[in-house]
Amino acid sequence: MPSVAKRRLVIAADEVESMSETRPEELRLVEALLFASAEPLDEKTLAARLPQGVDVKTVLQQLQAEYAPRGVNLVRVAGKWAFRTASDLSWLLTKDSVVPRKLSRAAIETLAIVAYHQPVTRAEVEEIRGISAAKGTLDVLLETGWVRPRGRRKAPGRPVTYGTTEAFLSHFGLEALDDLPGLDELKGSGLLDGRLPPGFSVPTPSDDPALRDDEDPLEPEDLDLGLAPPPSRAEK
Amino acid sequence: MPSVAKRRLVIAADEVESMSETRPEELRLVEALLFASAEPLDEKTLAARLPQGVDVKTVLQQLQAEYAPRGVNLVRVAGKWAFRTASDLSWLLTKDSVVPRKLSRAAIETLAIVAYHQPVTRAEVEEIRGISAAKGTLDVLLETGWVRPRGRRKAPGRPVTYGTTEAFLSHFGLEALDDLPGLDELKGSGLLDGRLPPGFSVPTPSDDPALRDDEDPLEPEDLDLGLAPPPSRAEK
Amino acid sequence: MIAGDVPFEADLAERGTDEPALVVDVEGFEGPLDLLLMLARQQKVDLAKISLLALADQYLTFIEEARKLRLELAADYLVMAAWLAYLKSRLLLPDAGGIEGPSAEDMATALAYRLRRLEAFRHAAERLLERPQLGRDFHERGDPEPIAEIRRPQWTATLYDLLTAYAQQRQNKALAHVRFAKRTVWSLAEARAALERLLGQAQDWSRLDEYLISYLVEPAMRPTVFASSFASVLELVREGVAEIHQHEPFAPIYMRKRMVADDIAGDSVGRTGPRAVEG
Repeated sequence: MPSVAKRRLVIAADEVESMSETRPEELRLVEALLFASAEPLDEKTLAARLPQGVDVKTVLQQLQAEYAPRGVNLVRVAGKWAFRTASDLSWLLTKDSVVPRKLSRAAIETLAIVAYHQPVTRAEVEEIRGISAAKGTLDVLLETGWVRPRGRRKAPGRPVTYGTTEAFLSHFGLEALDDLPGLDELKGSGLLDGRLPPGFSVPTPSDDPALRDDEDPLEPEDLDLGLAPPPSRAEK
Repeated sequence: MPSVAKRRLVIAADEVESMSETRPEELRLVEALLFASAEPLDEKTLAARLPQGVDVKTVLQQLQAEYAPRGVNLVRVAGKWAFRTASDLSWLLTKDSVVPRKLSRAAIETLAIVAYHQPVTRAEVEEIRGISAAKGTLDVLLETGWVRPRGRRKAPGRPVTYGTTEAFLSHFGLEALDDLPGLDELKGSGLLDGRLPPGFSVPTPSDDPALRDDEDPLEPEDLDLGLAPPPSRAEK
Repeated sequence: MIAGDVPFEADLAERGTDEPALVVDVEGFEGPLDLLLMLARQQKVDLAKISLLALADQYLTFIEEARKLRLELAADYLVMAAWLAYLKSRLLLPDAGGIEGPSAEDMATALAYRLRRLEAFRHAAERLLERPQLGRDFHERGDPEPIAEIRRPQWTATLYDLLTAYAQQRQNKALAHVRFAKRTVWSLAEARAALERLLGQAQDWSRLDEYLISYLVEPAMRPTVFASSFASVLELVREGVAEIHQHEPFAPIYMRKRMVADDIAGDSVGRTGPRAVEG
């Protein structure tokens, strides 16, 4: 075994030498920035920290290819870039795992409805689940940081609309909402377009922070308080 | 540039391919363990988390060699191992931020005297102010970039003369230094009251960079050092 | 959940009602749709092909059972029961016509749609949770290196600050009364009195400096003590009370009491010299 390892070491050293000759400095810089950062970085942020004229996209592609076979991969998360341990090594890292808070079935279902159906109001979640008990469940999801209030539906009572966050994408390793598993099936089944019953005219989920035509922005007090619709407005 | 980058990308992809064939799995494991760990790991700890029979020392040596030319290096910290940003890239991990700060009363007063009476030495500022100025006050003003040393007075001790800069004009929204109000304007605006002794005057300020007859140019070392008069000259 | 996964429709018909056929845990259900979905699954057919009539029956039977067991049922379950009972009656009755609103067929389709939709979201939720998750299956850098912030002050001041500062300083200076700082001095009289006291003790040549030393309280007093003392000594010499001696310029000055003329010394005691104030 040691002799094999030694031989491998020699091979690796050769590779390293040839690499250091051809490997452009930009790769080192982007590598260092992404390794050091506690959060995913977008291309704009990276470009701002790098010398002018660096083609960030190309550098990232190259890094991604370099790291693909490694124990640490460069992945795209919510349109940003981050290093993550390869997910096939989860067995190795169970000791480092933080036991994620076990979500109730209700919370998981609600999360899925918010994710696949956003922007969505509490009433719509309740309608889909056929049960009127979503308030506490939504609070739990807001607490995880995966779900956020995003606006108010332009409808009687001006209910708050909910959507998912970047932290949601990051937690589930999704590059974008389009990568939600089974989204195409769900779309194809017509279950998202809501021909029946009326009231659902949301063909694709979107966490685009830009409000839809049927959404109003949240008021500042919404973020402090319990997100109940302001009484004055609700009465209208 | 794009074509060069593309070519590099191809090279890198080839390297990756050849590497993935020869690169032993142990490297991936140690890489992932060290990346995910919140603190440096020693060889014993690593060995305990790896499959039996892995030669941790060799793997670490190989990883260290692989990462040596990269933006992230594998380093030994107090007998333990950790990934760290390459030390030549520490500049990447700093960020400038600007904090607004108000000038002290003493600094504003000194600045005002410099503006109206330039070129002026520190002793002259003190005489006009009737207070011996703290050395720090002028340092702060130099730091603002609003005041600059402009020469040395042809007088015993060869004291440095100070004047204002263009940055001073632009900060205070002045087109030229003689836009500063004169005696009549100061009186007219009520900033000076009428009970002034006869002969009281306010100079017409000028920041003409040309040295006056009683000024010598600064020597190069004045700009580096603390602007103290060079001892050899001061003794003359 | 229902213990034992019992196809209770069949069982119930055979069993006595006093003997509970089911252990009902209604708490385990996420609402009436969830219950319906579970019942539909027991038909083991595609949701699109289930018999809604049979499903409605199962649901109503379940609710009946639960009520017999005096289980508290949430309003949602009862509303659904009422709706299903209505749907059932509409499905069983031949279309009477003239009834407003959606047809029984539409209502059944709507229910089937809702069941399918809930099931689809359930499935999506499962697939979402099957994904590798951050902190469990893959990890971020355990020890990120923080970006050091270099804080640079941006100095601010207004033109108004500048002008008021200038005007006030100039004005205060111009209008200030000319006042001389009070200086601490040792008057000649004080010096003389002190020296006369000292001379009484010193019969031998002594250094003037040594007499002065006890007065050198602080460096600032040095010149005035020295000057006043020297002037007083000269006066004492002139009066014949003391003698002084210096063997070369800038050398220490020695003094002693003059031995011979006691009368003159006596005269001079208590005399006050001119008060000279050092400027």
